[in-house]
Amino acid sequence: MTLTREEPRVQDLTPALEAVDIVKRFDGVHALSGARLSVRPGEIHALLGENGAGKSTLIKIVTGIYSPDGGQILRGGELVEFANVRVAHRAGIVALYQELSIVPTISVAENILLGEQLPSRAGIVDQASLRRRARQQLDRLNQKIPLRRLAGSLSPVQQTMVALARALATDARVLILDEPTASLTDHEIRDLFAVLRSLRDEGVAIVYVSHRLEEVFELCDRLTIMRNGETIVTKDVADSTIDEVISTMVGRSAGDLYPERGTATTTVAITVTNLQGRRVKNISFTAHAGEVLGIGGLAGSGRSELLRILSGSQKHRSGEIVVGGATLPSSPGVGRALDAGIALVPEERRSQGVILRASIQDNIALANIPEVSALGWVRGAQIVEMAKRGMTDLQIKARGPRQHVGELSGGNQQKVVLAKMLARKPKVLLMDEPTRGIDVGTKAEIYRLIRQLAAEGTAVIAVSSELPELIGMSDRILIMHEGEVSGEVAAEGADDELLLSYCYGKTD
Amino acid sequence: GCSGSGGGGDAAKPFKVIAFTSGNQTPVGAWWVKAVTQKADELGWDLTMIQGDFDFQKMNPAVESAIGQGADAILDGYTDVASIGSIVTAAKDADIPIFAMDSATKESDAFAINITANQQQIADSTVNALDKAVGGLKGKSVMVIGHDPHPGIRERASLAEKAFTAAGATIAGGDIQKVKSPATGRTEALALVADYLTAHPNGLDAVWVGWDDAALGAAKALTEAGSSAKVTGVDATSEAIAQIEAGGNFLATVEQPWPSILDSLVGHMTAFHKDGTLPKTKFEAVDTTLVDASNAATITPSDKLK
Amino acid sequence: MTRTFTVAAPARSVGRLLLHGGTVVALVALIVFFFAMRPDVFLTFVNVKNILFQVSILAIIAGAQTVVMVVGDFDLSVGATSSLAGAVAASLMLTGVPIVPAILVALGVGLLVGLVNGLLIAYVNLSAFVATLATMTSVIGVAYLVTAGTTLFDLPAEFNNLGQGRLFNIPLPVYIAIVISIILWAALRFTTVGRQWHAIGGSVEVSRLSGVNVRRARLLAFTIAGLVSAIGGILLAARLGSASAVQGGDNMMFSVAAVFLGMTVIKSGVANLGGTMVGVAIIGVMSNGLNILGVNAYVQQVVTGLIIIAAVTLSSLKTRER
Amino acid sequence: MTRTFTVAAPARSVGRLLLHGGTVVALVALIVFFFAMRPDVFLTFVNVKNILFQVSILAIIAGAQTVVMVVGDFDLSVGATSSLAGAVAASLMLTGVPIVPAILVALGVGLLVGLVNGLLIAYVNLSAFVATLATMTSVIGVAYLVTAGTTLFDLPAEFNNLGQGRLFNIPLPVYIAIVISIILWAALRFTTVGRQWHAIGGSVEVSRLSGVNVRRARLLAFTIAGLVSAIGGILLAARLGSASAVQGGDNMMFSVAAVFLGMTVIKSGVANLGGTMVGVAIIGVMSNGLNILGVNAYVQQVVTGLIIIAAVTLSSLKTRER
Ligand SMILES: Nc1ncnc2c1ncn2[C@@H]1O[C@H](COP(=O)(O)OP(=O)(O)OP(=O)(O)O)[C@@H](O)[C@H]1O
Ligand SMILES: Nc1ncnc2c1ncn2[C@@H]1O[C@H](COP(=O)(O)OP(=O)(O)OP(=O)(O)O)[C@@H](O)[C@H]1O
Ligand SMILES: [Mg+2]
Ligand SMILES: [Mg+2]
Repeated sequence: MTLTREEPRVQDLTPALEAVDIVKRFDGVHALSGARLSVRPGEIHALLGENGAGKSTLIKIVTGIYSPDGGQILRGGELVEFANVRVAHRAGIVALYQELSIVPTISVAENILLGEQLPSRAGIVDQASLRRRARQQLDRLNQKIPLRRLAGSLSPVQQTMVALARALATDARVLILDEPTASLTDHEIRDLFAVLRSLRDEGVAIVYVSHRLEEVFELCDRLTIMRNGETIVTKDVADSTIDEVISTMVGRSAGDLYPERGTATTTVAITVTNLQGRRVKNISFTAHAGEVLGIGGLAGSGRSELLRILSGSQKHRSGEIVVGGATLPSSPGVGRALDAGIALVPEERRSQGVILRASIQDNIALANIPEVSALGWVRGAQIVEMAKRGMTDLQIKARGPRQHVGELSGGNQQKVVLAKMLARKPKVLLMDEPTRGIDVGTKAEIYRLIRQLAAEGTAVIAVSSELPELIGMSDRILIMHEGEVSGEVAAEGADDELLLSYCYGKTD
Repeated sequence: GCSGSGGGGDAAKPFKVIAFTSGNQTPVGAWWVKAVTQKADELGWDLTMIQGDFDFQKMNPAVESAIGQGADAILDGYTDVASIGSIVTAAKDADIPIFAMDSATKESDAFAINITANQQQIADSTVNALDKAVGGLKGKSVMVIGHDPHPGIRERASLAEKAFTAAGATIAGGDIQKVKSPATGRTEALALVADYLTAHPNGLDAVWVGWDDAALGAAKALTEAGSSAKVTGVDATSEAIAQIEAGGNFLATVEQPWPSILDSLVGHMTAFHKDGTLPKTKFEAVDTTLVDASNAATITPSDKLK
Repeated sequence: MTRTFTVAAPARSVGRLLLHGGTVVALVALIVFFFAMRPDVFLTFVNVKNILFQVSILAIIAGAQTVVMVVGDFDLSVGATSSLAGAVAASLMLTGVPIVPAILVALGVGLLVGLVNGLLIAYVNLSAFVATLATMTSVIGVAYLVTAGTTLFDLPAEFNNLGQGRLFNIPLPVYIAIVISIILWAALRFTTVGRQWHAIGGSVEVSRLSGVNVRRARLLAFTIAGLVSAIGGILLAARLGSASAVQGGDNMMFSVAAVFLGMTVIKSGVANLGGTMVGVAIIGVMSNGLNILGVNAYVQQVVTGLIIIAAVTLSSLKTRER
Repeated sequence: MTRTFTVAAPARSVGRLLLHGGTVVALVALIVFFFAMRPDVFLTFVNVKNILFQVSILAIIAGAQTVVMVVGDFDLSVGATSSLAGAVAASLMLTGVPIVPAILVALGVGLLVGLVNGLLIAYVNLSAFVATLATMTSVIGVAYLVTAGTTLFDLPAEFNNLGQGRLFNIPLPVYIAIVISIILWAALRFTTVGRQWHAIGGSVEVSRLSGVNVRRARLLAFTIAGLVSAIGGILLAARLGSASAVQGGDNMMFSVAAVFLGMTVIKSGVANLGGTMVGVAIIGVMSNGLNILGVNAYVQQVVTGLIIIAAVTLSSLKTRER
């Protein structure tokens, strides 16, 4: 299995898909200005770049969702124009798009064979064949998901796997995956990689977008780096190093990803005693002002639920939460929790973090209504000022505070969420997967911000599925397993294997 | 309760009557339901009363299933013959006569008898009243407002239009103006007249309206535009009568003698009960009373019938 | 948004079943109540037949509405389209056109209205609400023109027989409603386009990006809704032996109410034909029962609203936000 | 979903502006057309006053609808609530209650209906469509009971004056509509709850997680809609000098149409008061203009639908995919 590190076989060198000098403007702003991408059959090609570099836009252009304002697309050497996704599908080009996965109200099997894939005879769906083929795809990914379940009832991880299964089921000759692993854990990632490698060996051209560079170096054959809507370089992975890639992406040399740890105070910021939720049980811990407390665990271990309870957005059955000396009521609601000084940066940015069709300033003001209003009236000047402050502090790249958040790249959207919550000056900041789908440069910024907040006396509680991140950003780490805390370690010099064993439920 | 037949004799079972009306949400409809129930009580009928609030999809099956269970006679109040084709068929099949009031404007095979107000006379009396009020219709501009879904209104509106044209008046807008929904009749008529008057300042000498509710809207529009044109309506609602007494633009309305029509219909039914005689004519148009300032005080408004 | 969490509920306890099927429970409760009040009348063969007869046309139109609502849209024009189709058929027959061609033309008119709705919504991207509101308005206007505002009657007996005839003492419309419901149910459940409708209703964007021809599928849904509404309207004309521009106009509101009631019947909360029929039954039983009890028409109207609220509330208890 | 792609249009050209403001263009086109047809009448002071008078009550009710639609909901009961409020005020005054208390009670009734809607929707989690459909049904029933099915009249002259009086030769309802519109506009734009309504309309979940009391805000929106509808209904009663259970029922459909037309006026496609007023103006100008031209009522109805489609289509060209 792992002798794949050899040179890609020199077979057909005509690119399976080639995009030349693509230009795309949104509202007069260049999202792409001279983007190029050339993928050969039988290779896994990484598409890299900072948030907002234009990766997703490029993908949407080669699959017919957007029409380019300039440039050409060649499929197997021939000039093509895709009027819509279906035309691109028929040309063998299929993509799994960022942050759009499943149809919640139909079954798993139907999700996997959605669209023109649905097996039918004379317009009647062939149920047996439907289930057989769906089962095949899930087997490839080692998933045991019941085929008749409604996809909306699956866990986020399972939903991603179903979406992946759909992309794999298309028999695409060019398969494009936009950050497929953002919400997956190691286990699923490994299964996915095995499938991708075997597809490559069958001659499929694969474009792989990810911010996890370790993955890229493990999986991919060649890479293309984009910056500010332009393609900077395409080369073999074997000829590159992570540092070099990072500096090409950001246009400067990469500093240290994680900042120095600080010193936690002895002031208790939050005490949780015997918390019981739906899936979380017996949770007790304390976090101090100035401390970064990391929370790890496998998907579904209840980390997000814990944060939701702490933030007041979900009720708990019993237990006590004490913040700054005051006990929170049993179901405080988000508003009361915010007033008490607890703020949450949620997991799903687009559906929980930002209102896409509202401006940056309105998004930021939303959680800060008391501060930007008086006697029930909002004060426009203060909103603008607050937004501008947030945008400068967090270096949000946008035309101005009035730009709609939906037009920002993922990383900048995440910064808007942060800005919104930081304006509340929380005592305890809860962050659920704070760097999901965010490029290395921005990641480093966010770690630095977290540290800076801690230094100013905030207690930061951050959930992460990436072990290196967990270790790098935290002072102390709690690991959860099936709703309970299974272990606690100091982050400094923490041992990967020990953390993993806690993740799988081993307690000391 | 009602004790069968007073005189004893051979009346083994009571006279079985199905009564239905589509208009029970209107004041007249509500009076009819009460009056028929009362009469049935007095006469010892076995009455099935079905109310349809204009929903024929609901009413027709209910009536038909009552027919299916057997009856001696059917009494229809204010329901257009056009809308009850399926009931008529069912009644014919079961050989049960339908006694109707205000259910068609012409003779119809559907009914043993249909008694209604005389539309021609309604049109004539109102047109006459307007003629007198405006000092002769010749060359005058008259707006006629109708409502097609109601057969009575439709009939009298077209008769009125003919009468106006014959008298040498011009029909404002060239044709009968149509109100679409009875629910918004007053507002629609108000807008029609107001807009016409802006387009043709002082362009109206009279407005003839097929029923009082819309006539009240027309009168209001005239008052607001400062016009002295006169309006007539039909129905003799208390609101119209009050306006007539107040002496504004509202000139006259028409009283239709519903209680006496019902009485004579019940008379026909009693006769039929006794020995199976059916009325000699199938259609009877009863004369109406024009209500104007001179007699307004003596009229019982149609929404105050007891 | 809450949908995701409903499914995570505990096992199938009786309580849960009750809550889940709140609408079904409401239907049963209504039946039991009316039966208890008038045991001599309510569940007799004649009355049940009566109820079926009364709701059969609503059932057809609610079926049309279900299709559109599965796709996540609305069709406010179903009632108007049905009136227009009835009016067109009637006026053609009155001018001497034979029954079959008259019906075919009327069906064609319904199909055309549906097609226009579909084009406006799927291809011009109008919101379903505005588009069907606008077509509803125009279609009623056209129906007024076709009928000259009157009620057309004196239709051929064979035509009326379609709506008034019986087979084994059960009115024909009941059979027709059942057949159409079964066809629509099967289409929604077993055909590729039916599954595509469900997918689009779940997420337009994911469906589109997965290669579903979203526009064509939506176009088809509205077209079918127009056609089926026309069937309902023609039957109504045959059933009443007459046609007017406004007849059956209430069917629009009632059809939406029925579909909504039906959505509460199943776990996923999606429009579904079985549920719609439960909704139709509630509406039918309620109006018939209240009539039988002789409840004042105004009070009936008040009670109708209350019962709809009660039924939906009962079901919605399960989806309560955490 | 398509919204994301809307922005793909070329730079701020005149053409784009035209497309953007399709609805405004449609309004201007209507005005120009009617003016060209009847230059002597259409833009005269009297006629403009006439139009304003005719739309003032619709404007108020459409304002109520706008609030609810900003939150992402619907209120089908606005028309019924307005009729009920008018009926309550009228019947109280007829039994001798002085004008001010009668009006206050009627406003209270409207508020109560709105409150019930809000509770059902925000706290019992019913869909706005079913909940307001059900309350609409019940409220009409109650209005029938209040009026006993008749039209109440003979209201005190001072009351009627509210709807029929003039100031500087302009009818009072016009002023009232303007004041209410400005208040609602300011509330939507400058108050905290207004910002919260917009946020909830954008995403319920994000708003909730940002500490917005979503339920309370929605409750408030429906309550205000009920109250404002009641104002509209009381004014309508005063304007007509009478009150019935159904008067003003068509304001519901028209209010929704106006808000939808207005949504096309601004880029983000959200309900907005300015846009709603453009929508109201279109509806008013159209019906007045067609009346002035003496167009047959049935044809008017057809044309109304077509013009709504044309206006919305024009605006939606910009939202065309790709
Ligand atoms: N619909 C849109 N309207 C306006 N601007 C847009 C739109 N979509 C993308 N952009 C802009 O285009 C640029 C490229 O965005 P894109 O989503 O392609 O970046 P990306 O490389 O995929 O970033 P990420 O890694 O965060 O996903 C960004 O500046 C973004 O703000
Ligand atoms: N396997 C599952 N079966 C049923 N429901 C699930 C499952 N996994 C998650 N959920 C539900 O989905 C919601 C979100 O799940 P999510 O995985 O984000 O939360 P979590 O359990 O806290 O996981 P994590 O620890 O990965 O953050 C939870 O409220 C949970 O009830
Ligand atoms: Mg991206
Ligand atoms: Mg999580």
